[in-house]
Amino acid sequence: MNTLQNFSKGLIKENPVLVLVLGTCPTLATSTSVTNALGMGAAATVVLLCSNIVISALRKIIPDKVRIPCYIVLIAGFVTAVQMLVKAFAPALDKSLGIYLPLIVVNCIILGRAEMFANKNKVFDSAVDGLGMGAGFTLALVLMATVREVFGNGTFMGMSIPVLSDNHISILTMAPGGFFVFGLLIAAVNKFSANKPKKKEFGCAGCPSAEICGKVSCNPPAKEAAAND
Amino acid sequence: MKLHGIKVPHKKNTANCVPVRLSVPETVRIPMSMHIGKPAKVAVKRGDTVKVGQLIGEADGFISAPVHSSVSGTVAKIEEMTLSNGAKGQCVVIDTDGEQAVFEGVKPPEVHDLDSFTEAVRQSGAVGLGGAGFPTFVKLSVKDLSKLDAVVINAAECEPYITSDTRTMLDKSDDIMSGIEAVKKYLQPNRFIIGIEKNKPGAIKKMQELASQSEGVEVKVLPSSYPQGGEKVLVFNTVGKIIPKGGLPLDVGVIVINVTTLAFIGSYLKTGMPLVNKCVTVDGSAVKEPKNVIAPIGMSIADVLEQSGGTKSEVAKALYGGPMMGLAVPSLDSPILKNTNAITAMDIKEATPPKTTPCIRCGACLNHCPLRLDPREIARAYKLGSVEDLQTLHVDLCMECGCCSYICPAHRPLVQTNKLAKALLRVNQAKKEGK
Amino acid sequence: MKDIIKPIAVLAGICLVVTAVLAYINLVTSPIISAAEEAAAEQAKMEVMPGAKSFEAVSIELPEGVTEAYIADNGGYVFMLSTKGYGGEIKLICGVNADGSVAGISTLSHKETSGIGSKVVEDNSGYRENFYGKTADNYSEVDAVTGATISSKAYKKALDGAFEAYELAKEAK
Amino acid sequence: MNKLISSVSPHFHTPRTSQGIMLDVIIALCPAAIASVIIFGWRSMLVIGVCVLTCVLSEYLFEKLCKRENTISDLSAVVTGILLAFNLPVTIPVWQAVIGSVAAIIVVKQLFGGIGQNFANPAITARIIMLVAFSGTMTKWVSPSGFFTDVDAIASATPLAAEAKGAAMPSYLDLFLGNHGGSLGETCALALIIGGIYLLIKRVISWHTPVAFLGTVAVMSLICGKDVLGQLLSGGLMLAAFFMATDYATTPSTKWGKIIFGIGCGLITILIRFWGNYPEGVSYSILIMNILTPYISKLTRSKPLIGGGKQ
Amino acid sequence: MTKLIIILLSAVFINNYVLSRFLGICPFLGVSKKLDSATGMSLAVIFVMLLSTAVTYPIQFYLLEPNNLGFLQTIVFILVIAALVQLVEIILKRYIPSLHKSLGVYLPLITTNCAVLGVTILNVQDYPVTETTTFWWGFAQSMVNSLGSGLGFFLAMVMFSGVRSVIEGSDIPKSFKGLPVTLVAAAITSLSFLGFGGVIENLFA
Ligand SMILES: Cc1cc2nc3c(=O)[nH]c(=O)nc-3n(C[C@H](O)[C@H](O)[C@H](O)COP(=O)(O)O)c2cc1C
Ligand SMILES: Cc1cc2nc3c(=O)[nH]c(=O)nc-3n(C[C@H](O)[C@H](O)[C@H](O)COP(=O)(O)O)c2cc1C
Ligand SMILES: Cc1cc2nc3c(=O)[nH]c(=O)nc-3n(C[C@H](O)[C@H](O)[C@H](O)COP(=O)(O)O)c2cc1C
Ligand SMILES: Cc1cc2nc3c(=O)[nH]c(=O)nc-3n(C[C@H](O)[C@H](O)[C@H](O)CO)c2cc1C
Ligand code: SF4
Ligand code: SF4
Ligand code: SF4
Ligand code: SF4
Ligand code: FES
Repeated sequence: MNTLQNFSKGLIKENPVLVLVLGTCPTLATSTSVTNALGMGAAATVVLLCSNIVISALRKIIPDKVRIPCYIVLIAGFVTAVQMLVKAFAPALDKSLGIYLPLIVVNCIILGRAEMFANKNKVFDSAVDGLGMGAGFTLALVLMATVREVFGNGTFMGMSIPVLSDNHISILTMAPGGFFVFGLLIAAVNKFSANKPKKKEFGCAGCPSAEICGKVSCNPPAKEAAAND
Repeated sequence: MKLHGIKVPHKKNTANCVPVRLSVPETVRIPMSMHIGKPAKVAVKRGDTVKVGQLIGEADGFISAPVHSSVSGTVAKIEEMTLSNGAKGQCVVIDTDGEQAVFEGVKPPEVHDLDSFTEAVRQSGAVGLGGAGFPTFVKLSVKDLSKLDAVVINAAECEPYITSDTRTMLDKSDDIMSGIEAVKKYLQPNRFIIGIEKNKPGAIKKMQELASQSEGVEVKVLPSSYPQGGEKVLVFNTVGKIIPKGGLPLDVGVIVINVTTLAFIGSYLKTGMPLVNKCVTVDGSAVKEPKNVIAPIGMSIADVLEQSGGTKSEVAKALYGGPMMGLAVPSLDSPILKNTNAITAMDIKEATPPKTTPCIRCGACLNHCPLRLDPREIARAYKLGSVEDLQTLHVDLCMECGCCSYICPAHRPLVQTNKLAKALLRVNQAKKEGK
Repeated sequence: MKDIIKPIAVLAGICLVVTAVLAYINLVTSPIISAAEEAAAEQAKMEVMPGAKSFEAVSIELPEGVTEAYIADNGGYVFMLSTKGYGGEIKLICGVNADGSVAGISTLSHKETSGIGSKVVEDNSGYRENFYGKTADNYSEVDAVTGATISSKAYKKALDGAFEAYELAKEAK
Repeated sequence: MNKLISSVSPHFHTPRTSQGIMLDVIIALCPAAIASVIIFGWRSMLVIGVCVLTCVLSEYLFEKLCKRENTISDLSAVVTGILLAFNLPVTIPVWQAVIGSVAAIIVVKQLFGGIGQNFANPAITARIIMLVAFSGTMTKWVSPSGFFTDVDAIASATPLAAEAKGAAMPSYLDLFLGNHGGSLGETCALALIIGGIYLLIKRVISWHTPVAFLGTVAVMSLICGKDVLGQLLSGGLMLAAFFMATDYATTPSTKWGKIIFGIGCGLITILIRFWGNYPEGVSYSILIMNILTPYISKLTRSKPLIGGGKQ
Repeated sequence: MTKLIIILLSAVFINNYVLSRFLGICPFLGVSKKLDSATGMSLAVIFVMLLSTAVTYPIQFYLLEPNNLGFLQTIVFILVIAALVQLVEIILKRYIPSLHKSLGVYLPLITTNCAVLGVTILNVQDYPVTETTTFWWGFAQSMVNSLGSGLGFFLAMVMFSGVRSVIEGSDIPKSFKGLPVTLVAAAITSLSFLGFGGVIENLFA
């Protein structure tokens, strides 16, 4: 796998949010506006990048037994550092991300990458992986936030959009809207990716009187269901 | 506590038609399997001459029944045919000679105790005439007589169109009486209950007269709601007992016997003539003159229809039995069977099933199932293939009465789904036991 | 023995390093953070009390609905207000001139319905300007926003507290 | 000889169809529709028309898109459209009514598999979505204007909103006849009761849900010392009790299930009416009970009467 | 006392962790398919929430704040939770194996459940010890809030698992099968919770 592929898999094929469905909480909570989404994405990317690099660098040193606690401590360390930096230099962002900033610690994406990638790969590859995954996370967040902010609030990055700002559908920025838009996005991804849900077979095999009906007489629910599919 | 059920159109057009005897057709085809259990073994060969009442199929095993010739003539061939239950089976084809000579061996049986009584019933070829066709002697072979409390005589006849049981009650009450006396003598139940739906006042009157002549016999008038004649429903509505899951009526001390079956036993004890003729109601939208006829077993449906006045329009669907439980026959060549109590011939309009639309969850099915099953959920569980759910939904109890399918405004094929679900459950249980 | 000691040592080492690094970052950022917080608070006060440069807390018995009270170098007062609106707590900051007229109001946080209550509490809705220059005697003349009577009432109730606190603070001076 | 039709028993079927049932509901809704036009003027017709048309069209298009069998002929989308319109103020902008109808049919009904498979009442859910999304227009009421008057008439409050603010409620007669502000189809109790009785007679609905629902509201109002008749006649209670708490797909089917459903709706309605932020709680009560319906159904599933004993 | 009741009920109905605060969505979506696993997970969450609040709250106000170590909050809290979960698992395994059997599988999942870390952080934020509140009052409020949050999680899980049982056998459009339709159902479920606005406060005010 070359570096480019390594990076781009996080964007689309293995998008942590839309395909792997990790880190759902921050995705739903911080995608109310594009600015928040970018902030959250950036914060998580920084943590992901740093933790991937350090964990990869230390992968020979950290004993298997205390692997997870070590990762948690490292990740929590980076999160706290990012938190303090954000507080110091972007206080508004800190306010709007609130509790979700420290919760990056438990974001499954980060621990997941540590377990699945960083502890098996070289530092450079891990860094690229971290960046790719971070970018994928940010991309998903921004996509969701764009829908929610534009239609739910009539603005984009705080700038009001002519017609929409007077006719916005504010439920999209609220909790139900978050679930809904997330569902739509994943459905869209399902639609365009090739993974078709497998069909179940029903039929006359189990039918006690298949002989007489010649397997044509009745249109069992199974057949309809298959036709409906 | 009241059982659910449905109101179906009665259509008892033929209640007042005294059965007419049809003339003997040129050929009859008599299947070896007209009962639940193992098919009979063919006891004649091609070219044999047979007479009315002569044995042509021997009972094979305990749950089986002998088969007798309904005509006199020559055995033309022994062939395979598709039976009403879908399986292939043998049948004896007889070219009739029109003489209807009675077989010499036909004479009243000697009956002096329970064993000889059940043996006589066995020899008679009697099977349940209420529809199921279960060999009657098996039912009467009660191991522990002290457990037997009541014999319930099923005269509900809740299906639309059919009136052959009604005719039995009106025309053959003395046969019924001898049947009752015989069962009383050898099985000694505490009581007899004759269950009749309210919509047959003539039969009720006749049976009440009969009951007043015999001690321990009572008539229970039942509301006319389908499926009053279903065994489980009938036992509940007459003796108030609930047959346990997977159990038999005998588990609650009851034997259920169809009124025509009983009348046949009564007449057999007197004459020794086995089950060779059937009173059959011929009705349905394609039939010109609905009537009751007496036809030899093995006569083809086409012949029966022709001899009983012909059809108004082309027959699009023909049923063994009535429209609620009846089985669609594969062709009009199918013969009259022992347990055929009616032929319903439908024109294309009546025969075309209504369009099936998606379930709207109206709940009509579950609110009308006499057993309070939930066909809607059963269909869902079947679709999901969840054997576990099917078990908790007790689909194996379903008696396929058809109330749910009848009442469903979306016309879902619920009975069929139930059949399939029951089969799935059975296969699964067999697998589990196999392990 | 080694495979017990080593993991513990590594974990402890990592903890130590991480703590040390964080302590250092904390040392660097905490002054910046508190300065930024301070500045933000001052900024908010200055916005509702134009012309003032510094603020000082006043120690008065705070009336209901007033959470903090400050006196400005130009003689005006700034109050932090809290009230219960339609959807929940509304937090306001309000500047009152030395003569008792409203200098400025700003909403710090609210949970009112977007499209109804938001027409009252949001700064860019223009509702707050109706009160500018009004005093305890005539501020109640301002009409409620139709369809959002509850939010409007809550908004005015918060101002009740501000005027009350103003009287108290003036007395205390 | 022609081939015989072979099909599974039973070979008789009830003459009733899903379409017939829906048609009965539409007929039952007609008195209230007429009342709404008399009370609020011609724009009621516009709102009802827009909702019905959008509902039917979105059902048609969605099913086309998913290559499903088309079900618009069962008329359930028409019922949803009328009921949604009945839940909107007459002044609702057309584009908002369109969005609400699309949400009802596509988001709440078709995404979950179409008729009979949705777990939430499409009309109610769409109304709640609109209430949250367009709170401004969804809480703007006008007083009855009569048929020909322009609808920009005098702003008004619903009886319950008036009560919440401590103002007087209209007289019982006005409440009964629907001569007051409110959603299109909810105001005229008389018309709704006529429709409800029609449905009861035609056995489209059973009495359990409406009686349990209305009864609970009455009893709770009595206990809380409120005006019982006023509570019964105002808000969307009648509409909900007869037409929306009885929706087949989203409510329990058994007798006791219906009673529990009705009582639950009544309690939540009272809770929100008397203590909540909203003046009216009927919609939320139905949605919440819809969500609990799978459990109510399971709880009240009747034991097989025969043969349940031994296993 | 009424304050505590309000905190409890608000945490269950108004600020429901899953449906309005977006915490603990992963288990909400992942474990709600079957009622018994939803119940098991929820009980484990309630238990761990209470336990970790009981430990982290004193740590915050007796250890971190007095020593100006507030910046270590995140690290310390997550370590405490991880350690507690381990401990509980060991204890359950040894002493109450039956309970371990039913809850055990969910315990490891909880460490990375943001609802638990979230509740500990929110508790020290929302109910801090100040000049006007004593430690014990703050602690009581925190514990009640944890209980309420856990119960709210439980309620959401149970309600949703019923909804999912309906969805399971339905003909969902192909691209919405699985997670998307589940999310739309979650949207409708969370919509229903909006109706409780004000009820709790007004009822006990
Ligand atoms: C495999 C089998 C065994 C049966 N065994 C007995 C039996 O031992 N005694 C009895 O009285 N009835 C027995 N029956 C008859 C049933 O009780 C019942 O009469 C028959 O299944 C017809 O039911 P139906 O008329 O409700 O369709 C048996 C039926 C079947 C299918
Ligand atoms: C739904 C249903 C309806 C039935 N209706 C009748 C009926 O009307 N008359 C009848 O004799 N048997 C009826 N049966 C058959 C009885 O259950 C039972 O098999 C029969 O009465 C036993 O008597 P037999 O063995 O003599 O036929 C019905 C069965 C079912 C499942
Ligand atoms: C969904 C919804 C949201 C509401 N939001 C607010 C609000 O934010 N502020 C408010 O004062 N009233 C709100 N209300 C209450 C109604 O609009 C209420 O009728 C209004 O406060 C009465 O004011 P009026 O007399 O000016 O019509 C809301 C009502 C609903 C149904
Ligand atoms: C008695 C009855 C009540 C109905 N009530 C509603 C309703 O409240 N809301 C709705 O959208 N559809 C209603 N329908 C129409 C239809 O059943 C509904 O769209 C289903 O939810 C579709 O699955 C009703 C239908 C009937 C027969
Ligand atoms: S068509 Fe139906 S009844 Fe016939 S064999 Fe197939 S499944 Fe069985
Ligand atoms: S149509 Fe009936 S008999 Fe034929 S296979 Fe299907 S269920 Fe069996
Ligand atoms: S009767 Fe038919 S439409 Fe009604 S619930 Fe049963 S299967 Fe569904
Ligand atoms: S066919 Fe089975 S499920 Fe349907 S009504 Fe009869 S017993 Fe009930
Ligand atoms: S991101 Fe919140 S539980 Fe997984």
